Amino acid sequence: ADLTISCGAVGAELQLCQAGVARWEAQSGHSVEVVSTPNSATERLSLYQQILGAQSSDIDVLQIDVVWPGMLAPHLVDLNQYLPTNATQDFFQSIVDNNTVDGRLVAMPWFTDAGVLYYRKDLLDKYGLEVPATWQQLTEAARTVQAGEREAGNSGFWGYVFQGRAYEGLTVNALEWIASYPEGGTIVNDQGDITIDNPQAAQALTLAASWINDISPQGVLNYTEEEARGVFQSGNALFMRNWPYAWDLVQSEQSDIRDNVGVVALPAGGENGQSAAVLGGWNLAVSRYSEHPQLAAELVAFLTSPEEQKRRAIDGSYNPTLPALYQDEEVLAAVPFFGTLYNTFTSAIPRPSAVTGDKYPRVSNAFFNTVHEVLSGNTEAQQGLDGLQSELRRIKGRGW
Amino acid sequence: MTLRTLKGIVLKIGFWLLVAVLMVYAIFPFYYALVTSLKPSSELFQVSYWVDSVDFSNYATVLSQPTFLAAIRNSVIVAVSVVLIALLLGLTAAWALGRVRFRGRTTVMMIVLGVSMFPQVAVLSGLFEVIRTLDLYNSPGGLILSYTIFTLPFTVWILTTFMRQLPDELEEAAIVDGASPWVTLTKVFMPLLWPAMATTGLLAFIAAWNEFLFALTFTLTDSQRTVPVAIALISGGSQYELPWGPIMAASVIVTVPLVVLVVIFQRRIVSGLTAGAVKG
Amino acid sequence: MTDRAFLQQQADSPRRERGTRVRRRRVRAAWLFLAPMLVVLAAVAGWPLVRTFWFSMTDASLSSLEGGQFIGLENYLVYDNGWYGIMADPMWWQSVWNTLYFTLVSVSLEAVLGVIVALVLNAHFRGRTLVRAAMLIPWAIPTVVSAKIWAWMLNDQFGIINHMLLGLGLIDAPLSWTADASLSMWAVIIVDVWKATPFVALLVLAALQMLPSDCYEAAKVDGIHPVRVFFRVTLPLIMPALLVAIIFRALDALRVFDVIYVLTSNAASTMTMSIYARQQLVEFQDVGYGSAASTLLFMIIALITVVYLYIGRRQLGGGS
Amino acid sequence: MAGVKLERVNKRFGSTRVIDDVSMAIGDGEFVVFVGPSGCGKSTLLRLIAGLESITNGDLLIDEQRVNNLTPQERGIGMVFQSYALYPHMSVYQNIAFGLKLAKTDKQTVDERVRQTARILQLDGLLERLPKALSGGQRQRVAIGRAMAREPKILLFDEPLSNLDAALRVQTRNEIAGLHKRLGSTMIYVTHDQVEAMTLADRIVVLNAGHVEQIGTPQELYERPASRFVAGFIGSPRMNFIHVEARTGNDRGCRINVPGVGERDLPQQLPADAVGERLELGVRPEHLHLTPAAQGEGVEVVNVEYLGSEAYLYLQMADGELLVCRTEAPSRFERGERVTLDFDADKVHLFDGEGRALPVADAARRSDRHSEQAPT
Amino acid sequence: MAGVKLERVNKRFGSTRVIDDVSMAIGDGEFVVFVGPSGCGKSTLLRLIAGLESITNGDLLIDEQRVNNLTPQERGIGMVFQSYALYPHMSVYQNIAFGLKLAKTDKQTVDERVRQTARILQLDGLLERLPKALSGGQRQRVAIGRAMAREPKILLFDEPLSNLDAALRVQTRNEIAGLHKRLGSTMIYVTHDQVEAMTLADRIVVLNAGHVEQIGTPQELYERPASRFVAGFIGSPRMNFIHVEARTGNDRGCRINVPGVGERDLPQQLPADAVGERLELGVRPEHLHLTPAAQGEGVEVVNVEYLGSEAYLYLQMADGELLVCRTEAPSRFERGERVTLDFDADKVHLFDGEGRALPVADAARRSDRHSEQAPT
Ligand SMILES: Nc1ncnc2c1ncn2[C@@H]1O[C@H](COP(=O)(O)OP(=O)(O)OP(=O)(O)O)[C@@H](O)[C@H]1O
Ligand SMILES: Nc1ncnc2c1ncn2[C@@H]1O[C@H](COP(=O)(O)OP(=O)(O)OP(=O)(O)O)[C@@H](O)[C@H]1O
Ligand SMILES: [Mg+2]
Ligand SMILES: [Mg+2]
Repeated sequence: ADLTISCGAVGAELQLCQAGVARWEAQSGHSVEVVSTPNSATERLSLYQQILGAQSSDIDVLQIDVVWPGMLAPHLVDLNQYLPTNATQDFFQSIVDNNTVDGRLVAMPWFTDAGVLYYRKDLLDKYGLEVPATWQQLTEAARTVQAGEREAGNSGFWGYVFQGRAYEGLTVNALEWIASYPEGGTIVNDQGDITIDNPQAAQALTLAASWINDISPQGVLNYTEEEARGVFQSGNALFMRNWPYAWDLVQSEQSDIRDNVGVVALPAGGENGQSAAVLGGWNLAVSRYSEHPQLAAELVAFLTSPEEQKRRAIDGSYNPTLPALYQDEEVLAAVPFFGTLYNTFTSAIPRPSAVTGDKYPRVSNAFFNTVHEVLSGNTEAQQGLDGLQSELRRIKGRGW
Repeated sequence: MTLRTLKGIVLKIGFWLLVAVLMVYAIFPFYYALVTSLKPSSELFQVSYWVDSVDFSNYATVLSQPTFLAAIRNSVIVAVSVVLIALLLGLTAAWALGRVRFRGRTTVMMIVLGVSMFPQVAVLSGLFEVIRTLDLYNSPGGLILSYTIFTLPFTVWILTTFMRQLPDELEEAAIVDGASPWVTLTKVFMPLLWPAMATTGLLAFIAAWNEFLFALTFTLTDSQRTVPVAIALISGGSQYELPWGPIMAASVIVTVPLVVLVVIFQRRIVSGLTAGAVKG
Repeated sequence: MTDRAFLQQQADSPRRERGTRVRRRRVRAAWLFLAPMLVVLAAVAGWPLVRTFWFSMTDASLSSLEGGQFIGLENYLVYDNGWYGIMADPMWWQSVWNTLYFTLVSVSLEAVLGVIVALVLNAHFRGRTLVRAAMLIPWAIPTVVSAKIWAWMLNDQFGIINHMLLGLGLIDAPLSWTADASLSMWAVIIVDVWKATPFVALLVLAALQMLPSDCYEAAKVDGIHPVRVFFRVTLPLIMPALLVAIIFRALDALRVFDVIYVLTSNAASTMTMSIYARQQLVEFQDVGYGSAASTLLFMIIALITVVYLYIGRRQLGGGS
Repeated sequence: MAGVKLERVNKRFGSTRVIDDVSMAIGDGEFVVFVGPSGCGKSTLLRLIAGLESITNGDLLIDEQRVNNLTPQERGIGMVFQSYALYPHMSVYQNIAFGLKLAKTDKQTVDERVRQTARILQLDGLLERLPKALSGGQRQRVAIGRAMAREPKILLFDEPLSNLDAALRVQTRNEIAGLHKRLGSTMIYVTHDQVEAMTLADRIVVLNAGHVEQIGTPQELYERPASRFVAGFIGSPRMNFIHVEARTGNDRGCRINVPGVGERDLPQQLPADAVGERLELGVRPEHLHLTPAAQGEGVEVVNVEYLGSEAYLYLQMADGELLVCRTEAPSRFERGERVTLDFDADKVHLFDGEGRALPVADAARRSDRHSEQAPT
Repeated sequence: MAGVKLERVNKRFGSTRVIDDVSMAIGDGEFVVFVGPSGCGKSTLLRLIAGLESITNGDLLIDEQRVNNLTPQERGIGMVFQSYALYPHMSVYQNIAFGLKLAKTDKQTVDERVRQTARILQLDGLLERLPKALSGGQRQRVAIGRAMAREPKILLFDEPLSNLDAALRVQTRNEIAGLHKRLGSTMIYVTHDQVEAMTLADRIVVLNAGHVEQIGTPQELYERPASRFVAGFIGSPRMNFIHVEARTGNDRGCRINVPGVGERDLPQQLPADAVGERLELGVRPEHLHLTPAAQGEGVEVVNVEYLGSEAYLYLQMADGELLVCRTEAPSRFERGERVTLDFDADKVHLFDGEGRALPVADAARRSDRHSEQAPT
């Protein structure tokens, strides 16, 4: 193969990537090998770090998370050198900025992501409930429906599933809870101060902890996206927090709940709160150790082109990084909520990766471990946050 | 009399019950993996204790993945090479340690023993560097080299014990016949050590076949991965299911050869371990 | 050896020689034969260990190994308006505790079960070969695979273990074995015990087979109760083998990585020293810090080994 | 009180019959030795008596009581094993005390018994040692002590001396003989060493392929072997066998032709219809008489072995067989000399085609008739 | 051509001196046997000659050439090991050929040499067999064949028969004796079995704790042991030793007092100043004469061992010592009888306080004087 690309490991994501790559192969006449990487982002990052640390030319094009450009920049080429000067002009500027490190464009936005709430239309209708606007409402509704469904014989039915394993996904989930409260809390603010020990956070975590074994199975503490989707898609959950990619899957022909699913913005933290979605999304970068950087850049350009993004939006409900596509009829037909949730996507809150830099993985790790402890019921929220505060101080040391 | 026979019967029943419990305990997980792997995806989430209808689709899924086949190939290459290298180096070292008295022998033995208790993580970064320097990163060569860290010590240890058990007179006879150490080792000892080498080789094979941490750390691309990593990283084979079926199928596929080997060699393994561990 | 050297040798020491030529040649051959092994071990173990020690005193990171600055023992412990370093990291102490707990519990269970299994396998009964082979199966299954299988069996929603327990009425709601912090350690222990018991059993079986059979006949002639014979004769005699098995297993358990990595990943409740070190090293790219953790792990294992061997020998020596 | 009686005892392992219809009666206080070639079933027979193997068929009686189904302990048996079977991790004291079940109730009695046993066996100073710190002979004594401590009615020994070196063997042999005299208990002793058998036994049981060849006192076996097997087995150097032809024969004696010696009259009864048959003449090395022969006559001395007190001469017969002759040392003959040989007619044995000894006609020879013939 | 000479050879392992100033000369074609108790250094001495151990001090000469620094192969040595040490995975042919092949002999010569060796040892039909398919005696012969094949100047044997059973031992012993006669090569043979030593050796070297006690023909050693150690070591049953007191003594003989027997004149020279010293009298069991004694007189017969051709009587002396007396069988005496004992004055030995034999005054006894005394 002339090039090697690593793109998602999750089933549909991988297939979409393969399809796109295949099209480029047909068009350009080059061959590309698609390698699969671990499901979990944490794992994937460490793999990349090893690859790049080894200065290995094994992977030319990498799919990198929005939080990684800062960390990986030294190992990535400046795409400006290989792409036309106006290459980035149609993209969300915020993401382009995110991907520009010291003036070098290290990655092209590929798809953006923000957490959304999936719900079962049929069941809410059945029990005459509204789509919840706050976490509290969600809790109530989940409780009601869960009790009802269990009564009706589905003893494995749960109210809410999310990503609760101690990994990056939990950081995202928890940040969404915390940020949704009025004056939304943060872990580390833009100035680099450690701010996690705030009342919103405690409130949010206390509520989340109450879900376990109430409306969420205890196993959720070991769930990633796919496990959550497994439960939801097999008809065993009322609500699910997930990324937009799941839309296409739950709406697929084999899905038990096809056409019974709705998607809304995540609930807000209380009456005065606001819905908060954490910015996710992935970008395509070219390794500095690639033997064919020009060719690789061309592949990146192709994959991030409007046609390709549109196709991915329609086939896989991946959020385009081109504002224009959010008005595209065909896209909206396939994924109606792209229109309704446009604000959610544009105003998604970033994780504190920029300010914490190299130490972000530790910060995230400390954070999700604490949250996990709280969710497991091993510590009270406040107590956990106290601990986290000092833990983060320890990590911060003499500075980020 | 009757009391005695009654007691005998009760004892016998108790014994067979114990055997049954142990058997179930030992093989049920593997059996369950087999059962799971033979279920069509639609039945995956219904717990059942046996297969009603055999369905090979999971196997088809796994075996049709080129990455999995590559992983199997890599595992075979790595494991076989590791065995050969460990046996070759182990045999020569075992001769030196087992049959020659020289100053520093105990020290070497202690070093070998010490190496065998290295935590893998403790050498991870240094080894990473060595492998990078040797340009073996993300290639079977890197794994082969790194696996010697745990296969070599016990190979040396076990073979040394076996080597010691060979009668001194045999070697002296060879000396009187004018044989050099190398001739003695290859022409006289090696043919006699085949059983020990088979045991040690098998143990090394299993260790190399099963190794995970180095394989995860020192390989990156699917084409270079070994089976344990491939299995650990298997994710949705197709879009709409949790990949338990394929994972179980893959597990069964990689386990069966080992189980067969172990069953064939079980007696040898016992004696090999006896020699290596208990007397050593 | 050349003739010159030979003559020289003769001239040097006509009356007192340090060895015949045969002997000297053998010693030379011995070192020659050892050389390849020593070179390889130096490459894969010696050098890396030295590097790890070195890294542990730098702030090297994974993506720039050489860029690390020497910072002394700061990775271990440093005071800078508060204590920093591994020794000050509660997670480290948690992982030390987890590791010791895991080791103690799993190895004890393995020892007891291993002896029972070995006794059964040592008995004469029809189908013994079959049972023996069956008992070896868990041992042959790759750790990662067995962890996967167990993860599936322990799955909270679809796992057969919960199904069985529910069926037997032992629990009323499915347990989430791998997620519940209070259960996940036990889940890991269950898997490890399942996997490693055959190894202990094998070693003990080997020892049992070497026991002098006529001691048992002597006991039979003396009419001694089998239970008494087990505790007074068998157990003391297999003790050395059992101790060896236990130390082997303990060393493995102290280093445990893959079972936990697959089963519960980085969860704090099952974080062991190896997991901790790897997390620092690989996931946080902090080679310096991770190396310091690895170094501590190595020293703890070495210490425990030495203490164990010392106590073991003392006990054996005292008993004899 | 502790006689042992075997009545048509059989033992099969699978389909192989290892013990074949063995009957015998062992008196109280008797010292009986089982001898026979390796694999003939000595150990098996002993283990049947001990109760370590089950009897396939037949009865075993101890003190007139059928004990087939009793455990070794219930039979009142003590046993000393070839490898001693000492518990390696127990001290001498513990080894001896272990079998004493009294432990729970009465420590003092155990202690007394152990010390008394140790005194008898002169182990007093060694009680705290582990077996590995003992010499072969001392281990041997501990093994005996352990067997004795429970005061069994019958003591069994399975080749107890075969692990000892020659000098120690002689010494320990004497100790066992002394012990038997002092204790007076019934002892059954297995060995394949005929010197041990001859010197220790009141009576010897010669086993061959699972059946009893002959039972008798050492002297009976040596002087009146019932079969060629026993004759060849007992005595060292071994009895010489020469193929001879019967010339005449009746119930008062016979005449045979010995190649290279000539015709001789022997006191053995020979049925008239057996005349002309090939028989075997058995002559012990000390009963061959040699006289110098002229060159070309007689047989050649092919080897002379000097042993200090005596010498063995090896004679090459015409048919290639070697005969051994025991003479005083140094020998009157040298290698290569030729000699004529002869023998005492009343000291030789005749065996028929099936290897059975032909009975001696008159009662001229010694007349004790206690020897028991095996049922076969 | 292949004489072996040891000149003040010493061997130390660490600080233990295992071989202590041993000197001897072995003639070409001689059959020399090393005997001695276990651990006395027999094997070590043999291995020094073979070149398997290094000589700490002293010279080893083969054919007048110093060979201390040569390999076994260069010394022209063949060796037969106690356990034969056959290569188990090689056929008999390969076993014999191995050394030849290593010496780069051409194939045809190897083949010829192997077949010739096999013929001499009657191994022709067995060449393709593996050692495990051979009987003990055959293995023994293969081991000899292997040692012979390279036509070594000297053949060494380290207890080659000790793994064989009694009957085979006698047979193989005869074969080795025959082989030596046919080959005529120098042979050095280690054993701890004195029967082997006596029957095989031209000369015997008796070793004790690393030094040579005596070198001589079997008859010399038996009849004129140079020391109490040799006297006790050679002969079975062992020589009896009785403490006696010298009454008078000069260079023509002496008079001693034997407790329980009385005063006797002996031909041993005794320095006058040694009169009154405690000496030891050595009498072989066959030189003791017994006559019935009245009750309360003489000594008691405490045990009679019947061995068929002869019997051993054990006599309890006043000082508690046991004497053994060899008599014809069955013995004239029984256990418990009392006997008076006497001995032939010209067959006994006298040893001084250090265990050295006192020389016999006149040349009345046999007069071969080749016996070499150890330097000690
Ligand atoms: N458990 C067994 N199963 C089958 N055959 C056996 C068993 N034990 C002994 N035998 C056979 O029974 C025969 C007699 O064995 P036994 O041990 O009694 O011989 P032995 O006379 O004691 O021989 P040795 O002098 O060698 O000790 C042998 O042929 C042996 O192979
Ligand atoms: N390699 C060695 N290191 C230390 N001591 C040794 C070594 N080999 C032999 N010895 C000692 O040297 C002495 C003589 O040993 P050697 O083997 O020559 O005795 P041996 O006369 O052959 O005895 P045996 O009749 O038992 O074979 C013994 O005390 C032995 O312990
Ligand atoms: Mg036996
Ligand atoms: Mg020796």
